[in-house]
Amino acid sequence: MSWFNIKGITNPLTALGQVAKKPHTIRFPYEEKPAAERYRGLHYNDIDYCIGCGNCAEICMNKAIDMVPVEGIEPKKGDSGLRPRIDNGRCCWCGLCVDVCPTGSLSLTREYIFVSPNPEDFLWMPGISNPDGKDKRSWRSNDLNFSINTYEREKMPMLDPKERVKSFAEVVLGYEEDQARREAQRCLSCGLCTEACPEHMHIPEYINAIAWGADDDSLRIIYDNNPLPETCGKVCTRRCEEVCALAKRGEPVAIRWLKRYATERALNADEIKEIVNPPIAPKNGKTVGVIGAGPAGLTVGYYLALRGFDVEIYERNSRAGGMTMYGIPKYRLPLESLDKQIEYMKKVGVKFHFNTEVGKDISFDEIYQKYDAVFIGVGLQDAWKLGIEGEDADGVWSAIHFLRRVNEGERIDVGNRVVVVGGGNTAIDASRVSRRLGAEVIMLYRRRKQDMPADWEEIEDAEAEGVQIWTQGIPVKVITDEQGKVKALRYVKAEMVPDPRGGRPRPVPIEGSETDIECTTVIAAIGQSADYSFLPEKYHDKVKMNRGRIIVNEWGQTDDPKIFAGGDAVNRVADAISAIADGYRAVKGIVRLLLGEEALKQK
Amino acid sequence: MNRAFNDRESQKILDIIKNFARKNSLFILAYGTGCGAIEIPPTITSRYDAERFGIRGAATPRQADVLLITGYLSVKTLKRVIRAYEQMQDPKYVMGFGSCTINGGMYWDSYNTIKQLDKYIPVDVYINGCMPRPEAVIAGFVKLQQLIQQGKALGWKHYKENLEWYRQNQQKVIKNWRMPDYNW
Amino acid sequence: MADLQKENLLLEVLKNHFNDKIFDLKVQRHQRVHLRTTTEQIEAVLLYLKEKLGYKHLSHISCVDWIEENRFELVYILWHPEDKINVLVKVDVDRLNPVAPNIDYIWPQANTYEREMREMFGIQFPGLVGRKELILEDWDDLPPMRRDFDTLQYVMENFEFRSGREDAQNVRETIAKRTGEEIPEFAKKYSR
Amino acid sequence: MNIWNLLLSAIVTTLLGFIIGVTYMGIRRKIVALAQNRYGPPIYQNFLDILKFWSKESNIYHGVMHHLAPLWMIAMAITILLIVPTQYGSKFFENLSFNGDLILILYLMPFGQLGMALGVGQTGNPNSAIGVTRGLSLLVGSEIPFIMALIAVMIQYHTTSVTDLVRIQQEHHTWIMFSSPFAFLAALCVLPAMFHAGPYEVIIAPAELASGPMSEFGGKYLGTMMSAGSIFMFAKLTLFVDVFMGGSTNWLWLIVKTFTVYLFVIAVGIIMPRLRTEQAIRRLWGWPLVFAILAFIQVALF
Amino acid sequence: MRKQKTTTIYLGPQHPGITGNMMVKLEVDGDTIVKAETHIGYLHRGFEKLMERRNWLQSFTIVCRICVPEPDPNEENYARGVEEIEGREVPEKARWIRMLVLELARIQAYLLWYGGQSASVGLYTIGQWSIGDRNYVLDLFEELTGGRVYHMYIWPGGVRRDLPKGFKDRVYKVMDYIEKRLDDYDRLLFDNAIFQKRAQGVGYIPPEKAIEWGVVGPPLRATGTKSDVRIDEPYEFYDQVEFVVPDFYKTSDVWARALVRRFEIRQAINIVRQVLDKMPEKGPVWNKIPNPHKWRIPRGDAYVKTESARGEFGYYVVSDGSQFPRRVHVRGPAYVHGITLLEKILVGQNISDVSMIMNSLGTCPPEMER
Repeated sequence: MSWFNIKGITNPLTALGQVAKKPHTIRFPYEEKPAAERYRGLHYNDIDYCIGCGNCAEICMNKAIDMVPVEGIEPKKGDSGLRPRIDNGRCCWCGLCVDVCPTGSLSLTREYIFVSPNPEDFLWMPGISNPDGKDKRSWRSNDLNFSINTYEREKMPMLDPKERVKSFAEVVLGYEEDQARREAQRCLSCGLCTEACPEHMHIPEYINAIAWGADDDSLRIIYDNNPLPETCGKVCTRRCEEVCALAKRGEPVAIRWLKRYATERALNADEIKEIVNPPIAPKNGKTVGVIGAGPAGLTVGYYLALRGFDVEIYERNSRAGGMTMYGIPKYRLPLESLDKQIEYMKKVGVKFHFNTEVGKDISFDEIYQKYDAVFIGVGLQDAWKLGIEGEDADGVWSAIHFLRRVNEGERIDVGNRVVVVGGGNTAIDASRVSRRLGAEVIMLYRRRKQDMPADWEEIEDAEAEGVQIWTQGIPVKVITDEQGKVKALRYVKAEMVPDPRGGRPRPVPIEGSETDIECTTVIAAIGQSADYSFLPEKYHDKVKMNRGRIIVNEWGQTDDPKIFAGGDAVNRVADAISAIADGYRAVKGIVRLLLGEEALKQK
Repeated sequence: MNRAFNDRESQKILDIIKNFARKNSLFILAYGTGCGAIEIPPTITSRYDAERFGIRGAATPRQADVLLITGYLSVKTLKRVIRAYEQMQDPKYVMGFGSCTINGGMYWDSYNTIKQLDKYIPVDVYINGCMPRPEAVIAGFVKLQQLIQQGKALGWKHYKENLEWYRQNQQKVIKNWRMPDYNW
Repeated sequence: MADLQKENLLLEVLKNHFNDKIFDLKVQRHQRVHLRTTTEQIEAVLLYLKEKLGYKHLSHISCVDWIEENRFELVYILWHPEDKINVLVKVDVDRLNPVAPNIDYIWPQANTYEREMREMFGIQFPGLVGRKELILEDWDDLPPMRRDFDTLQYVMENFEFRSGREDAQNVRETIAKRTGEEIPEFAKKYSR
Repeated sequence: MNIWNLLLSAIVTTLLGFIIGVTYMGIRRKIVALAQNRYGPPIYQNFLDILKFWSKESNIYHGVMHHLAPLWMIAMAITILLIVPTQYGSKFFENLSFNGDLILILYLMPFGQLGMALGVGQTGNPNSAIGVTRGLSLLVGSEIPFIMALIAVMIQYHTTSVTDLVRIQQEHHTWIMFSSPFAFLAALCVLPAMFHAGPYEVIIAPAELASGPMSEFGGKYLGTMMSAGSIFMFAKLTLFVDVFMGGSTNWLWLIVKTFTVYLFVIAVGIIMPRLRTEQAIRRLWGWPLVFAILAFIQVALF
Repeated sequence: MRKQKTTTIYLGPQHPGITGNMMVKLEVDGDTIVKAETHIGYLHRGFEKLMERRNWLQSFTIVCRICVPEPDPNEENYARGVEEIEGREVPEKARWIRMLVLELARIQAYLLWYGGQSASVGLYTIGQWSIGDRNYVLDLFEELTGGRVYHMYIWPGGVRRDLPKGFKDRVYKVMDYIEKRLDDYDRLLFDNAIFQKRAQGVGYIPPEKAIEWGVVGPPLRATGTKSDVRIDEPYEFYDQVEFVVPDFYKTSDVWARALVRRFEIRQAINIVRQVLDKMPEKGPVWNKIPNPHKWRIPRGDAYVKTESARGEFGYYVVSDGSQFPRRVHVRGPAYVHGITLLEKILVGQNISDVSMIMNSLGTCPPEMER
């Protein structure tokens, strides 16, 4: 009976004791308790770090984030120029946008108070609306373990370095299916890569197709604007991967390997034809002549053939492929692979004239008269000279000639010690080929290792194969023995001097540091130049040159409207994908010229 | 003497007094319309103690001054909210909590919640957050107090003047409109 | 984890009692048993489980819309308080003529579940009492939980979003436009 | 004493009653807040509340009785305050005290509730109706012990005038709470019920009835009711002090005494949850009634 | 005066005594309820529909909103459902952290309940204390998860972030503080004669019917049944911590349910301490998922359940093999408690006790209608 429950009355009385206590109230707004270090408040975006990839907008299930252009931020390669704008009338502060941000520029702050009578105020440009938010960043993705993105690339199976040097077998083995799926899943599909790609391939699309298991679709998308995907899949310089959003803080998506994976699904030309099955327009009666069966020429040939043109390609050598055939070692791009692609082109209707050198076997004039348009894709056939004493000695090679000879199947005796001068991809190729020929190889490069223009992957592979890289050495003299054979290479050590104009540091020889390297062969891989001797004099005022390159307009057209040009002979990048891009540009130019603007629009 | 106490002047002084009382005595209607209601108890209890500002709960719309729309409003609740709002006595204020009242928030694609609160009832202050934490709620109240002091929290007048427009919007989503007239 | 003795025993008992009236019996894992039956048999199965085997607690009745297979799948989840096993009894209901037996005389709380399914999926339970409107009010569209009801489309038709966000751009399209890249139609489904 | 003087003193008393009553309520909120580990509103908060309600621009009314209920309440409150002598020996604050006023007060006290009941009847809000029913039940519950205690005191001192009671206490330098402890205890026990505070707040019981009878009252009506409540509260406190604690001869002393009594109400309010109606009545008719009967026995014996 | 006709009273949706935005339609005879009907749907947002449109990762942000007072069991359930279908492993430390979060969530939910339950009988002081003190737990959450109420912390594969530095000490400190405060609450609430009087014998659930009626959680334990998902089907590491499930309060009324909760909040504090002691210092806390836009879960279904402060929280998760959930169906304890059970046990009760009974059952409208 609670009437006698004395405890029931007295115990509650103790509550009155609280009156004497100091209240634990936080007297906001007069006194503030800072939010926790992880508090998920308003957004902040480090505008300079942001690359506008739009992943935040994509992950947001509330569609709270818009990508909008911002004044003062110019789009460039690897930066879409757009920046996220948050609609705080949608946001739920889950922080997924932060966790998915590949650069880590987006974060949440400890600020959270935002009160306004006007609902329109709640559109908010993080980083621009709150430039002071940088010090208040709280929820960040600086620990990659907690980022939703996978930053590690799927490991590419390769031959063991010890095995590699024994033969010209292909080093890279290609992804297995599950590997490719996993790697393709990593892609965030932002499309920044497409801008860096000279050819603007549809990269996110074909990678997504792989991720979804639609390999055929993937190949079809790839063939949409690249007729040599397998070549690119193996040897592309992949500037796309440099700007990959994931590359900011991790390893980029292996775009090249994925393309390679997709192309390898088709085992031969028939299968490619079956899968890609491009619509071939009926013949339109126009004819186009192409000089040089390099990537640029092949591109022109393929896409014009698809559009109903009669295309004939003139090639000096016995095989198509140009530099990809003769300049790239077979352990990177096997012969069969190239043959498969050329075979497919023939099936589509491209005609080849091999062993037909323009200017010798057939004159340029004849071609010019015969065809409605001419495309010059001759590339760079001559090598730059070292310009040092004794370079005409026996055993001094230029890299492209060396590689060409090797690729033609010749087994060249390089002796037991080879010095390769240069730091580009060609130098690496020459070094690795020399290794395969059984020599000890030293690469001599003027600058530091981080300045080398070659791919870091290639450098690593070369080193794994036992190529020694000597840096900051400038060759000064080739020392020959009595028979005129190379005995040694003399070089000076160089120190790096910062360029006062802000360019990259220049190597300056150190007085008296001459050293000799004993060697049996010296290979110079320092650059190439073109040979335009086939072009008669009368065209020279129409086909203008600038430092060895043909000048063309935005359609790949020279001043003679009938003559188009592309490839290494035109661009200074000198890689396969740029050549393809030039070719594709010229295709459009030729279509425009011969069929008119209208035809350009209907694909 | 007459001049000093002309109507306008005395009205002004009266307004200042009135607004001072109004801003310092905000009774909130105890209606938890959505998620944000869970942060109301912390706001009005000991740790944040909104009663310092004269904010306290009122049990019925007749006694309340502020209607808190604490987040999303389902269409079914909207009907009740409109009734509650219209029962409240002028001047009355509405605070929209969080994203959902501004532009749909998390439930932007839900078939059962409204997306823009100010299409259906006038809103005086929006508070950012999903849900706004007690500090933010208090900041919202402080802002509301400022607006009242300046005589700018006039949503209730706007509502009366544009009743037609509001009715139209309300009736668009509330399909079965069985409601008493305004101020019943 | 633990051995599945009790679970297997249950399957044994059920198999013996119902023979081929139940099928797809499966021990998913420790404490989870799945089985499937037909709408004709469901009451008998549930009653047997409840009265004879002691599955006294009805945890849940769920419904899954398999629109591609033209069926609703009702899932009755029962719990045995002593044996500590969840049995998931599944029944397929024709999607075009969705009728399932009312079981609220077995468990009173089934009433709410069934009313919700009636409202959200349009499944009829003959003999079910209670207000037609449990959750929604004045709903005149398709039952909203059906797969063919598109909530976003409904929202677009009935509500408006705040303006001012029309200038949003798609990163992929912006870049493509700038570079002059033409994404072929068949590839667009792989764009994001 | 002329009529003007009377009128002036009535106005002053009402004003003082209002100010003190409202301040007490503010202090109550402050103390409750402190017990709840917080700062609470400023002490003048209730003035602002009332002022705000008075400044409301729309006032819904449901009929004449609804309109009259708050007026009824405030009239009743002021009347009681004017009858209860606030200052002993002061000519000015003598007010309307007369012989037999105690009985009149006892009659007047339920009037507020009755007026409310009539007003609420017109609002049609079931919560209000239930609240008023409860209020009347509770009134019956609390009035019986309280009236019994007062009657015991009246019998003991052979007077029906509050002024007389105060005079007796002042002259004998004793308080009735000591001379008639059982009556005091009985009255003390029902005191929270008379203030609708502590465990006896079934009438407004927010968790049950929204705010009970006031559910449909807003704006100026509510402001009036709050003012009436404050005045009434002060009147009741003064009555209690006058009857049991010897009244007072100056305002300060009155404030000290009334506030002490009020503190008791506050303290009980902090620690006690709400009783159900029937529990409340059973409780009010339990010990308080026993005390009241004991008070009668005491009167009979001495 | 007894009326012959019954009066209809609508408690809610706008009513201070109702636990959230719902309505109970009561038919009363005097003060006695003769019929009760629960109306819900005021908070229906169509979560389950929305999840069909969100991929497996995006859905995790929305599930916590299903139950506002106690979001974490939802996150836990969803994460565990996805993990079970996919067969994804969760790192050990993550599982301990999840337990920590769940128990802290239980503590804050019970503190909120203290407030609700005592406010329902008019004892506002307790509510002011306990909801104020609850903020200290929420501060811990804020520090650990970045959110005060909606944590969005437990996600498929583990948890989102590791413990901050010095976090364990602060948890210990808060636990000590709350434990001390619980004694204050006890003296004011549980020792209180009037509260005892109000609570005892009110809202009786017949124990023999309880399981059949679908009662779970504290109300079921208050009937004397030993039932708790944490021991019936131990998830995470609940089989490695010691705690007592109270089955010794057998009166099955509001009072017994209050006692069960009083007992359990202390148990929860105890579990938190054990978890902190047993949690490994180092280790991964997340098993990374693939790119969420391309993350597909194999076809399958799973029924997972968690013991929330209000009872068994079940999720029936179905995947059709795509990157979107086919169906995530929520079985909240309040779904049964707040509708069929409430309608049953309110009959014959006093109208004053409705709010008290609702609080003691833990009705939570957002979870009923989702």
